[in-house]
Amino acid sequence: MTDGYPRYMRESIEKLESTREERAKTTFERMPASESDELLKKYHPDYREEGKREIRVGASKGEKAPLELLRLLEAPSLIDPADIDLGQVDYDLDLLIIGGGGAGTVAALWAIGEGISPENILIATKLRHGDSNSMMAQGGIQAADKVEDSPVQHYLDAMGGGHYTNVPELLEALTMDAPRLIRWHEELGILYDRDTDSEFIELPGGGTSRYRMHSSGDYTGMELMRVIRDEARNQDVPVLEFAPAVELLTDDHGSVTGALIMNLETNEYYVVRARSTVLATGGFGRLHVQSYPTSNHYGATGDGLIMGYRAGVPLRDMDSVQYHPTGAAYPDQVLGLLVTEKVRSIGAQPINVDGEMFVNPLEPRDVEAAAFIRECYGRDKGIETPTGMKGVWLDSPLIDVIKGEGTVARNLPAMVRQYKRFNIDMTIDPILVFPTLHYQNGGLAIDAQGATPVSGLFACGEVTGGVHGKNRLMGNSLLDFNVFGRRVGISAAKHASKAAPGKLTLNHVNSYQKALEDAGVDTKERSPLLIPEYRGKKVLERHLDIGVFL
Amino acid sequence: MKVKPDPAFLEKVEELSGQSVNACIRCGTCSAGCPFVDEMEVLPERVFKKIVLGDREGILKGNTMWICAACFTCSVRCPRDIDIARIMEAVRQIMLRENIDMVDITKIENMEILPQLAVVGCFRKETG
Amino acid sequence: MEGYLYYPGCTLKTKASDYEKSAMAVMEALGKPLVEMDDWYCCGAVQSLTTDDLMHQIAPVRTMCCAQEQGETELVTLCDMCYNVLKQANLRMREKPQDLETLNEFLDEDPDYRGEVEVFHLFEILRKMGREISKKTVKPLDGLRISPYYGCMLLRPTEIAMDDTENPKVMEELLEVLGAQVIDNPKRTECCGSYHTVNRSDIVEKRVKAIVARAVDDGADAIALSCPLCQFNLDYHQRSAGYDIPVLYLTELMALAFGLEVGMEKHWIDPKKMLKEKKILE
Amino acid sequence: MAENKDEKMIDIYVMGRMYRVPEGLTIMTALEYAGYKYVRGCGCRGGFCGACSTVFRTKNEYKLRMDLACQTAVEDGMFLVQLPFVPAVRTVFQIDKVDPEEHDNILLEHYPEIARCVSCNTCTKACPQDIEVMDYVQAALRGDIDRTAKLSFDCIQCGLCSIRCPADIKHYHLAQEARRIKGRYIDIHSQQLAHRIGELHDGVYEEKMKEYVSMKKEDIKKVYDKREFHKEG
Repeated sequence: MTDGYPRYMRESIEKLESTREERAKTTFERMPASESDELLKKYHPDYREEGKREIRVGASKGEKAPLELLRLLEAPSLIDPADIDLGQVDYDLDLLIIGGGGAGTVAALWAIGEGISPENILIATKLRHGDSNSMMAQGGIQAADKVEDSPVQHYLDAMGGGHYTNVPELLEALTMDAPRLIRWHEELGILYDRDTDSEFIELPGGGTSRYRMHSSGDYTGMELMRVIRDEARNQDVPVLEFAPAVELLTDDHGSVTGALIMNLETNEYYVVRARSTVLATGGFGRLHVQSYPTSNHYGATGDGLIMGYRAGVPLRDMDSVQYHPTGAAYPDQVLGLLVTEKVRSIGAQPINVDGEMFVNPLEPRDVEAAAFIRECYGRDKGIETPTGMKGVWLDSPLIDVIKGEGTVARNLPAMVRQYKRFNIDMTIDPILVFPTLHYQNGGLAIDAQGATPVSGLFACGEVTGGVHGKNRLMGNSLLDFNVFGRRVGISAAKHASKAAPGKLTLNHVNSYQKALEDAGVDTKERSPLLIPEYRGKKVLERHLDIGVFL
Repeated sequence: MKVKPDPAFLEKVEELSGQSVNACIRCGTCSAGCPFVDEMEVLPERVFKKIVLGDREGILKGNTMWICAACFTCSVRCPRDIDIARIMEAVRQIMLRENIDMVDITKIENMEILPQLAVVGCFRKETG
Repeated sequence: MEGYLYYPGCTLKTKASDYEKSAMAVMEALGKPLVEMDDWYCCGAVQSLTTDDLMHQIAPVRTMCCAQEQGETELVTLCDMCYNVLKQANLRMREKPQDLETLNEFLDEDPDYRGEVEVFHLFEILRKMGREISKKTVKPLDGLRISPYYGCMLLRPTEIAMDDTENPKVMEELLEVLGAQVIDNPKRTECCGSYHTVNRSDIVEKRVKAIVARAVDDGADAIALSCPLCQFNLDYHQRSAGYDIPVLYLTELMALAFGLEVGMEKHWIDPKKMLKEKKILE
Repeated sequence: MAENKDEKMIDIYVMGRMYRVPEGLTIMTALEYAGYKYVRGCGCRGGFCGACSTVFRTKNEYKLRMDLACQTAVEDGMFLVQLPFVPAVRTVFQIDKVDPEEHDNILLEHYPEIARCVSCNTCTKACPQDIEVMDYVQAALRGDIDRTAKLSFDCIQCGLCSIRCPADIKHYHLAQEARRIKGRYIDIHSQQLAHRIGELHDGVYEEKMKEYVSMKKEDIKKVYDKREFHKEG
């Protein structure tokens, strides 16, 4: 027995253990649509109206978005256009890709495939190449390649999971392209879990009606990202690290002509002119919508949303945020860290304080999350941690009971390792989970080729909206960055071959600033955020903001 | 230019090799049996003399220890039972420990055909 | 254990796979199979000779410790360089208990090595099996003139030599049991140039020319040996001097005599042509 | 400075300077508590990206230890420094030209320094992922790509192995190449996938997809609600 849990939590674990044998033989009924609709309305954070309000300026004026995003979206730029000399162009490119995660890197590779030479491409990324949510999405990637499955079935699952709010053409692209991308992965040398016949071992996911999720241990996202990055290095794609974009550049007609990027270490800015510009900046988990902890990486501050919106790209589905049902709730050191959905896929059940099942483990993510919240706060059957958090058990040892000794250790090495550091052996004891802010369902509007309505600007990955509607199914985010990274790489390359970039201006920043003033927005915030603030309160209270670094 | 003798050099060589260089009687058996002697700028027994004289620079500039492949022929034949291969190793090590490489491992031709043990052996003897 | 615990070393799985395959087949036929160790580490190929350098003794000591932990006291190598390094390291550990203690302390995550493993070369094992070899020889190498080549690592330094340093006989004995005619080569114990093959192939070419010339001049059909590095040097570098005499692992010849078809896939000079001419192969 | 009475405070030394921080924080959150704002040295904050390699000694410990700042709790008296970058050159290769059938030791060709491995095991001890790093380097040296790939699978490429290696090996780059060679050449590729791609090429699903794409919400909802779940096996 491990000693990672205090005594009072152990009492609840004993109850859970007493029902395990019986539960191993039982499945909890899936919820009928009427019940899940009710559950979502009552318990899902998306349905809390006080967390949102209407956007006051810009292309999506009148639509709702979370307050945490609005704070930044309705704020003046970090820069004053009057201070910037756009006369000196530091990089003159065919293709500027903003963001060095999965989407941006895939786009670079396919742009090269389309004939753009690597030296005419630049990936500018805020942190290191590969620092992204792609690196952390370990559950798996969906693609309908089994005989009993089809892209059409995949489409149906995702459309229902997204509550029929997905843009059909985008979802069609996602599901129809999926097998081709997995094939590309095989050619790149990505390792997928395979059975003895060399066929993929595929798992079910929340809301999927087929076994469709390909995985690579519980390191799927990391494996994809590290191989795709390795290939970008082989192809000599230039990457500027610690170099976030701070604003896009536009010409007189409002077309995007590049971006202003900065060196985070010297604070120097660089002017980039590009025939095509791609926003692949990922999501906004680090804005901690409704104060939820997040599974997202450090740089997920929604910068691309803000820059793209200022340049005139509408947003869609921003009123919906994905809370992953299983974020770690204990111990405090890992609060909010993702417990991959694979844990439920291979058999772990969610269990309340009394050792009872209360929901099917494979409901769509929003339903599952709402059920956890109901159990903790509606029915008061959660387990309270020493610091006052609540959570429900995820009965991981049950996996070994159902699938045989050693299954957990073999299939979830990363999770086992993570908990072992804190003296919890998840092969013996359950783990405590609670929903964590996981994915930005909505985002910049794009067409099926990844083009935004603003000429010269493309977007792919989590920064975009429409593919997943108001709720993304597991395994569709890794797929998203591959499918749309590829499409954007190709279409941005095609655009670049015939575009003649016009003047470089920051006019749109000035106009947006004016619109803010006209709307009476008064704020001390500046955006994009770039780096989230986690410094201790006491330090910040006495902080002299005089710009001395290092 | 006259070389300044370095008396500590003899001491260092003897310490690293565990051999007495002074025991050498310059009989030349080592040179006579050495399969690589044609390649050496200074014969082995001359190297010993230089060590005794403390001519560090003279030895380190020469190629004898790098030509020696530690085949131990001299060691088994030395009438004074000096393990000469160890003395050559000591001299090599004195240089390698200054973080000097005698082979550029990034520029090896024929890497695709070389057996691993050749590469391993070479790097052990020639990289610091 | 039935058979022997076997340490392959870095090269036996790739460039010298002919050696491993033939040796395994031969030992299997002799009822003493070679069983590969569970864990092993590259020995370093050349022994580190300075008194204070323990770093380069770690790998051989680790390997011998693995043998010890598998409950064995005998460890067999095929590669001459492995034999030499393991045996010299072992000797050092026995002669300098202080060094062994220091190493054991450094390897604190592993069990202590007690210095009790004995390292053998395959030839030492085969030498004791003359009768069995003779029994298994179903296709004697009649009329095949073989020049044995020893090189350095089996014979020097004296403390670890597996045979007479100046006048070894083990290969001659084995070849005679196989029915081959031994061609004496006075240069059979001279160094082939060793690792100089990496960046001073000119030196190796001279050495190889001298060694091969004697074998060819005295009418040998092939050279037999056991060191993968000597094999590469003699096989590859003789071509610059215009020779084309096959260089075989002795175990490949033994396999032929046993009627086993193994090895002979990775030679620069293909021995099959000569063996067919000599009617050893069909 | 007033301190919260409930919190037990401990002293840590960041690059030599002492800070008093609450017990139970990770190194990363403790540094932030102390007032550091990360630009480098912080990535996923979840143990997957390798940005926050940290070297430390704890009180009364003679060993230098290494781990990830986001995954390691601070201890009283801990001395630490972060290493946000490891200079390590990788070898450029073309994935379609590294067939192990045609090169019997491609890893040695691309990373010759693996021949300098002395089996000291320092790399393994440095690895925050508990990977048998030395064992995979040894496997690479003997040409066993499959084993190198399998043993190194959990690698997050933080570089701690390479920064500690006395033989200057670039472990994590060579392991990456090994895994890609396994994925491309050693693992046999899926037949089902190939079949499905053939179907897609022939447009097998286009008509049905067109129908779904043009369906009204109410109609597709009906199809969705009636869909059947496929059971395993």
